[in-house]
Amino acid sequence: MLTFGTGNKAVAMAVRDAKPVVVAAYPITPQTEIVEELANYVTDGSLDARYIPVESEHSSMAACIGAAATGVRTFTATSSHGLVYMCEMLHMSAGARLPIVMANANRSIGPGWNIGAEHTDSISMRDTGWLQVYVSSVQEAYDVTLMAFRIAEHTDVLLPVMINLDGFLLTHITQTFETVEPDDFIPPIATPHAIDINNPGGYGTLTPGDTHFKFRRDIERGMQASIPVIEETEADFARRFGREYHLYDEYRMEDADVVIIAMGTFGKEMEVAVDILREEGIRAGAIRMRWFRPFITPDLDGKDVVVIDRDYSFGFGGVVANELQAKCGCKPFSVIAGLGGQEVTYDDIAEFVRIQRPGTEHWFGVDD
Amino acid sequence: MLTFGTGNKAVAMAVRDAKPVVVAAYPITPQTEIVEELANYVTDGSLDARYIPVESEHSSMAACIGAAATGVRTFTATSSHGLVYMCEMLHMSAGARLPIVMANANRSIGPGWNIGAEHTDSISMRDTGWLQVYVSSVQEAYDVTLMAFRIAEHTDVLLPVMINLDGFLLTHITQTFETVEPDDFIPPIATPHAIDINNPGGYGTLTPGDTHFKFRRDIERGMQASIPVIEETEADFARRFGREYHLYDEYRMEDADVVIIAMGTFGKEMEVAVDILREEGIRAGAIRMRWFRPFITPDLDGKDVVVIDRDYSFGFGGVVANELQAKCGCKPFSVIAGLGGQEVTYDDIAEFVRIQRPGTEHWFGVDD
Amino acid sequence: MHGMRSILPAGPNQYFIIIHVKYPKERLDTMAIPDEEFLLKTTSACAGCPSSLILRYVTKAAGTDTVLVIPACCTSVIQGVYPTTAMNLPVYNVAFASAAAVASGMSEAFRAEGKKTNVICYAGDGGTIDIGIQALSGALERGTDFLYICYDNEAYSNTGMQRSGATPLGAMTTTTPGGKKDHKKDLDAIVAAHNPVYQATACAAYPQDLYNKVEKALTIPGPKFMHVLAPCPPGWRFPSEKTVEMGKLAVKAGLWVLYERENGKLTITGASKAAMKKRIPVEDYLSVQGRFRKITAEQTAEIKKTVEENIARLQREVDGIC
Amino acid sequence: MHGMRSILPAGPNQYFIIIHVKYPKERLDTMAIPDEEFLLKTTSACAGCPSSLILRYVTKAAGTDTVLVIPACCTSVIQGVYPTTAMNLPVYNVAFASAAAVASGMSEAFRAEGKKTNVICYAGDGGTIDIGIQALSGALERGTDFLYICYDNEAYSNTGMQRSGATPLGAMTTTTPGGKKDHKKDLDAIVAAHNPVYQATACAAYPQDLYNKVEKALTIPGPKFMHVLAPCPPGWRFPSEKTVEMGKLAVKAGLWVLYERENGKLTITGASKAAMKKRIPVEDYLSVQGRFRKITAEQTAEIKKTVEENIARLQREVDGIC
Amino acid sequence: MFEIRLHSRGGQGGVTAAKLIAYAAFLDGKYATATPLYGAERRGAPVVSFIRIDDRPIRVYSQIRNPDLVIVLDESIMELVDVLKGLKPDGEVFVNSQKGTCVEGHRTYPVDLTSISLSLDLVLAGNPILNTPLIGAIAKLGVISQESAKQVIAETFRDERNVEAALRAYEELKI
Amino acid sequence: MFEIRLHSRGGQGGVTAAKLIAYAAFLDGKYATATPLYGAERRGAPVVSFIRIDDRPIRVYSQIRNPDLVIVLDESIMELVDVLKGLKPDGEVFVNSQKGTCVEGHRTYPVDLTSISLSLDLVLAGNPILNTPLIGAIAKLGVISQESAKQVIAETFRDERNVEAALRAYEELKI
Amino acid sequence: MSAKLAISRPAEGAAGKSGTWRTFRPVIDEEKCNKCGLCRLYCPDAAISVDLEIDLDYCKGCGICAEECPKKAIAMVREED
Amino acid sequence: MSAKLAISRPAEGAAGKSGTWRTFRPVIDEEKCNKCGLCRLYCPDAAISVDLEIDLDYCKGCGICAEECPKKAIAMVREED
Ligand SMILES: Cc1ncc(C[n+]2csc(CCOP(=O)(O)OP(=O)(O)O)c2C)c(N)n1
Ligand SMILES: Cc1ncc(C[n+]2csc(CCOP(=O)(O)OP(=O)(O)O)c2C)c(N)n1
Ligand code: SF4
Ligand code: SF4
Ligand code: SF4
Ligand code: SF4
Ligand code: SF4
Ligand code: SF4
Ligand SMILES: [Mg+2]
Ligand SMILES: [Mg+2]
Repeated sequence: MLTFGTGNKAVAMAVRDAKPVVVAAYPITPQTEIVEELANYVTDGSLDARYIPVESEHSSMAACIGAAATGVRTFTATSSHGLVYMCEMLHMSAGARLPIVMANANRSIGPGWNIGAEHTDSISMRDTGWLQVYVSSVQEAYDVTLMAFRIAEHTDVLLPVMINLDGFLLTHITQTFETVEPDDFIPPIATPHAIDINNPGGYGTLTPGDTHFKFRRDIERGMQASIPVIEETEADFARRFGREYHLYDEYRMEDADVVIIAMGTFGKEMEVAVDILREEGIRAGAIRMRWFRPFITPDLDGKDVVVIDRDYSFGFGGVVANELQAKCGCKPFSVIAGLGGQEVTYDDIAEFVRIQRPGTEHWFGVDD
Repeated sequence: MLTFGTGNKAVAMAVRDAKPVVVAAYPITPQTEIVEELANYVTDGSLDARYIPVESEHSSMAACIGAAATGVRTFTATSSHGLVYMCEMLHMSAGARLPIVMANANRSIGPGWNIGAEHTDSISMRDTGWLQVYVSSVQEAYDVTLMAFRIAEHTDVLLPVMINLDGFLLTHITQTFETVEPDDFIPPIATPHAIDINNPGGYGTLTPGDTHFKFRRDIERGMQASIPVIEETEADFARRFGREYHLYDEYRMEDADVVIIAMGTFGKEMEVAVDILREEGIRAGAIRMRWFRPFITPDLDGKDVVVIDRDYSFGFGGVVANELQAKCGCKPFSVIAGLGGQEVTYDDIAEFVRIQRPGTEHWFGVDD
Repeated sequence: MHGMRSILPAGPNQYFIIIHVKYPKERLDTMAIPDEEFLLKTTSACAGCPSSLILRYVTKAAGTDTVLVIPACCTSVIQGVYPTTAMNLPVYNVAFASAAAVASGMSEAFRAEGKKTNVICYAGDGGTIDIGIQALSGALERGTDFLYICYDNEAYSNTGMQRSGATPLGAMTTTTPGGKKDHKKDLDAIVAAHNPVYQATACAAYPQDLYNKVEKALTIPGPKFMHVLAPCPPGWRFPSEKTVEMGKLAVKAGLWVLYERENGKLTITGASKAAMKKRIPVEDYLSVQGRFRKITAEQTAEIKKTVEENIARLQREVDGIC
Repeated sequence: MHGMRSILPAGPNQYFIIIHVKYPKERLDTMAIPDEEFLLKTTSACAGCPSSLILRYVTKAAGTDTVLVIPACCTSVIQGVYPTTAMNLPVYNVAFASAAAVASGMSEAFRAEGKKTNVICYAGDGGTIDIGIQALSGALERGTDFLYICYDNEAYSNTGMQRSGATPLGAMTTTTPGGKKDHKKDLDAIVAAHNPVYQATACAAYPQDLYNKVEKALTIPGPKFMHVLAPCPPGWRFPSEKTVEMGKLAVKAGLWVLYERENGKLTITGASKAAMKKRIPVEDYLSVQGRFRKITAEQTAEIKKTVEENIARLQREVDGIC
Repeated sequence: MFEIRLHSRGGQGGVTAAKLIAYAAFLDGKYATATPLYGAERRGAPVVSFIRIDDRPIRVYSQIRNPDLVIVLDESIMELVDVLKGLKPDGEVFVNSQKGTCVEGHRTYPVDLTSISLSLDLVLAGNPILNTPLIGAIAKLGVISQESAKQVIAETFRDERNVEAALRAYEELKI
Repeated sequence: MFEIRLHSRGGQGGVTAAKLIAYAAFLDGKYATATPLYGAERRGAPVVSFIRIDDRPIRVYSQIRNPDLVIVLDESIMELVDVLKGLKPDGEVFVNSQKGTCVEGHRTYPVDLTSISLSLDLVLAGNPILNTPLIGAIAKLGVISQESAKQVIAETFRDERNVEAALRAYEELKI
Repeated sequence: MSAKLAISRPAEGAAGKSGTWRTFRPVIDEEKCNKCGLCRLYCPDAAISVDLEIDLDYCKGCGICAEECPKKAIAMVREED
Repeated sequence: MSAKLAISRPAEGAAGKSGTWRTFRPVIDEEKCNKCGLCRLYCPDAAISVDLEIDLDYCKGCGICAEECPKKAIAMVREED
């Protein structure tokens, strides 16, 4: 059904269509609309789920863990301070191999208080064992939320998935999008290690070092296994519903000399920058990273690379730029831009390409 | 004074000698001895500090923030679940530019419960704006804890410092170490933005994106400024007390063809492996990374590199190996070992060098 | 100032100027409240904001040697945007769950340095009763010398009026679109269980009472707690001019009882003295607020029952029976 | 089984075998408790561990259709090491601060699927009263259908006996080497403020009473809470054979009162009925524990005062005055 | 791409107005986006919303720097904010104004939306509803079709008077 | 480097014993480390500690795989744990034993530390103190000097009977 | 050394001239007013001075003063400009 | 598919044969015993069976049974082996 709404609303509608059994909810700007919408659906009966109004994000993830442990489908949403407040439970949920799905509205972390878009919140949770995907349109928010359940719950994966939307820029923008009837696109959840009263076990008891090590290894196996699962899920999605997604998005890359790489809404806006640069005769292309965990390594052979990070690891650098550097061996021009919702336009992005100095870091609007 | 005690005790004694005004304490294995010792010092009067027995780690860091905001010296200690439970407050304390010092006993994160040494806890907090140093002997634990206060409080830095000790391996080993009389080695704390009743201000109020961005940039400036401050502090420490420390530790690197890189206690044990390999005719050397934030880039020109990570970022890889790869452009043999306190000896380390395959990842004892 | 003046000679070239003002009793009653304002014109709060009103009197009572510790809530936002603030006192803005713990550290640090500076947490109901209760409970238990004030607008207002533990039964919020099914958490009883040195309730509609209580609390060392009802126009869905009226109705209906407890002794204060005996119908309060539009008859009855039980319990405590 | 047998014909080739056993009253009293053990021999707990003892009866009362949710504490550790466990029931081990919230999710999920499975949080005092209170308070407020049991050994025992909010005044722990200066947090009053459908206290020394209460609690839908005193030999510094004795002394001295509160009605149970009237001196309890070695006369007097006040308060509630 | 910047105050419904205009464009078969620019202020503070309308999918999320049309829902904002900033040379301005305020150098369309609403008693929580008359006026400007404007109002507001308000504004606006 | 592995049970003081032996070596002017290997078990479960003594700084933190000496503080552990695992071919064994247990293939020194303690009424929380007689015995083995052993006991224990216990063990151990 | 943390300094008008938010403006009828000061007491924004003058630069027009005035001496008048 | 999470399965002896922890062993004097069952009731480790037999493989020797036996029918005897 063609409809019109915000990124938040698209996530909420996709969750409704995926039919979770338990939703744990805690408000935080700019995500709140998601949990408000879900409250509406549960109240008006369009979603037959238990809605748990928790008292904090540590508890929202805890409630999802408790529910998912019994083998049911669960969802929650958060942002920024909420995400880092539940950090311990992110580690716990992935370690317990629970296929929880969560939307995170990317927002900066205080102090001072700032509610603008920034990826540092989710980026700083990249070691927790959660899959992370960054979306760039309301439609993608809807589609990826649906797919997230199928990917998380796949028995080769069994890891939680975090869908990241740029705060305000995407959560609050109203766009056209199409909803679908997922039918059997998401198979019934069947968590193999769900609690079974008839086969009692001690979950997460003390584990000796060598064994613990093996379970950690197995989390990584789940991560690696998720790559084909994502591809297959995206292919099936395209088959059924006609919209195509790939591990990463390419734009005018065929003959590009210089490639701009970014995640989230920058990842769409930079297409405009590419068009502008092409008109100037610069053979630019763009790659929008969608999955950040598992890390997908694009092919950047011999191209100049400009990476825009809407995040920062203090004492180290932009995380996307550096992780690409680690995996691709490229020497990107690392642009730090948009933290705290700093305003960045396609003109600015085009300018990053014009002024690029490979191997250096540039803070937009501060460094000269 | 020459003395004999555990890594935990050395940290506690250094804290006593640094004379903090407020200590916030919460127990967690394997760190607990630190807060227990400090309770003893405060009770027997050898440390004249306020000891706040908080109800959680989120609150221990909150209490340090409150105290440090008034301009006094503060300390706390934690580990593993405690560290990730206070994640939000790590971001807050660094963002507020408060020179809090904390010891972290590196321990794995559940489930299952496992209390063995692992760096994933602190490594996963590497984006928070905290300086991170990893020590490898009881003596170093003592010395670095003292230095940490001076470095954190330096007005060019004004960032919190986390001292990381391998759980059990270092926290619980008893070794000889020497305490000192710090005298004016640590100048009186003078936080320029301490709360001033006579100059009221709103700390951490709403901050617009562009401004927020500048404050973030400034945190990174503090990080970069910390490098000369660390060097100068270490030099002064050597001058006064005779023990030398460097940004990173080198062992038999002069003519090394292959270099083993690790942090924490591995970083000492691998020296034995180097000796063994040298006897076999392999020109091995070792670099012990000490400061992980700010990230210090060693010179690895043309050498084979074997990196041992006692941590893992799921869906990505060993963090030390990959960050080195990003910054040095090397193609290390990335060994994942010792997670959850998995037992690894110098013989095992020597073997890593013998079997190295540059550019690949190897989970010790699981992968073949 | 209005009024007649008389001039009296007081010495060579010196005069007393006496201004004769006739003020009604209401004005004289509030004369003890200092004129100085610590909330500069103005916060960015909604028109008719109870938090701004409450803060005016909290800060007047506290005076300059005070630090406010404010977790995420409307009040952390309404101060204004960097580089300026409406609050002419040091304000430390902290994470949502952390106010009381930050105050512990701050208070201990001030005391260690020999300073008497008041440390006041000023937090919303959500930041107190839900996410903040761990820190509050801990600080009360370990005897932190501070004053914790919870202004209770019965919802997460800053994020747009979601349900909190303090939302009353039957109230609509954006996360309870059908009205809340659970009871309002009894914060006062929870705090009383910690036996703080001073505990009081107050209401935005009674600034003088509020002022007196803050002033008194700050003279006592140890952990102090105040719970202040804060009728919030957009949250409760009433017009902005009714903020004070709504507070008065709550007190008159006995839904909110003004009291203080010092050394275990409970005293009913102000307008609640009358309300302990005779109350207006609870419906007079519920029916004027949009948020109670969907309340059921059973829920109203439940609320009435709670009110009567609560009044009876407090009366017993006043009578020294409890 | 010991005892005489008689054999009675019951039909063709069928007989009743009747075993005549003479049991003293004590044994008959406990006959209703099922023989089945859900704690297999044995946990890795210390000899004389109160948590193991309590759990034996909690699980017997709960039966097989039960999940235990256990946060970090001695009990998360004493189950044994992977791949085996001493607990013959599903046990979900969770983060220290999260037990009640995990239980909320679990209970809602079971109920949504039409299952009646008991969800029981079994948590230490630290995991309940300190770091876990936010989650507990939230779960109680939103009416989660579960039973929360806090076994109270009055310290963080798992990490080696540090002070918790439940540590009593004057007790030495490794973080209060001079004895605790603050009072024990009144967990029961805090929970009572949430008005759970069922609330009770119990003690490791009275397994029958404990069993009865767990059994009853699990018949009632909604949030239930139990607080069980757990005298811990290494933590309290007494010999391992005194675990039960120490619990009895606490009850006899009135320091611990056994009761249950159902539908707002308080009933004193078991040994506490006598203790409400006549109590042994508090010193008889304090003096046999190493942790109270440094307690001062004033602190002892304080404790006595608290005991008397608490007893008086409970008596008033029993008498229907409160 | 047609770009609109809408200035209003928190509580005046400007954010919803922007969504409704974009929605109407969507009904017209166009691609459209509406983005609010929130501060964290409470009611009363100036708020900006952006509307983009195009025949092709819209890939831009950043603020509109050079609008084709500026809408001012609250005249008093013009004292605080430079509402003309970046307005294209041939850009136009719509102002909700009692006194027919005009802006120099740009074609200005002043309509007294507030009075229209007050006269119809279209008041919510003490504030006159400005969305619906605004949509009427914008339809007159041709940014959206009349049919879509009607449909949007019908779908969103139950109260018939909203349609009336839109019609009145449609009529009052002089091209 | 001389490497010792010490087997005991939680609550028996084995961890402290290891520290004290290392401390005595430190007083002898040697480099020494003591490392406990904890599980998370409560009292009663088997515990291992490692002691390393050397003339040069010790850079090794991992477990001792090939000890020179194995100390068994609780004989019953030998049923549960292979205490001889990795013991060097010429390695020796010390056992706290009432019945003079000997191990095949290795020189064994059995001493009844428990009885020494019980006879001196050296009991803590119901358990006999084994540290101090152990140190006496280890001094006899020459791993640490007699003077250092004395000093360690004097610094650590106030009760004079501990010295007596050490002396008795020193005497009872037969080389 | 640059500022390390967002520290806002007190200033009138930190949240802008909130007087522009008004739809209705309070007007005191000096005749009816008895100077009881309740309007000042209850104004959430301290927009009424000790001398009972309303600072229209900042008064948000909430109407509390008018509502609470015991003499009904304050009228809320529609802003015209 | 390999196990995804550490799930321990119930087994006697999961914590080892805790009987080896004992310093003292409980010995019931059948003469004195009146089968009241209190020893079994109070044993934290369920080491005393329904038939009142003590499982010495697991009894930790805490002494509670002896302490609580109303007949003083249990003696704690030093382990000799
Ligand atoms: C950890 C965390 N979770 C959520 C938020 C989002 N948040 C900010 S204020 C707020 C509501 C505050 O409610 P309350 O304490 O009642 O104060 P009020 O806004 O009603 O004044 C919320 C949910 C946050 N800042 N931090
Ligand atoms: C977030 C976090 N902080 C600290 C710990 C360490 N820890 C584990 S159990 C425990 C004490 C538990 O005390 P209590 O709840 O009273 O249970 P007990 O051990 O006394 O049975 C502590 C501090 C942890 N696991 N997680
Ligand atoms: S929402 Fe309520 S509490 Fe918040 S600023 Fe507005 S009136 Fe004040
Ligand atoms: S410390 Fe206490 S509660 Fe913990 S296992 Fe030992 S006896 Fe049981
Ligand atoms: S409240 Fe009314 S009567 Fe009183 S001073 Fe104000 S205007 Fe005058
Ligand atoms: S209308 Fe409101 S803001 Fe204005 S003076 Fe009256 S009370 Fe104050
Ligand atoms: S408690 Fe004593 S008398 Fe009772 S059954 Fe046991 S041994 Fe026999
Ligand atoms: S000694 Fe303790 S463990 Fe052994 S049977 Fe008696 S009560 Fe049970
Ligand atoms: Mg609120
Ligand atoms: Mg405990």
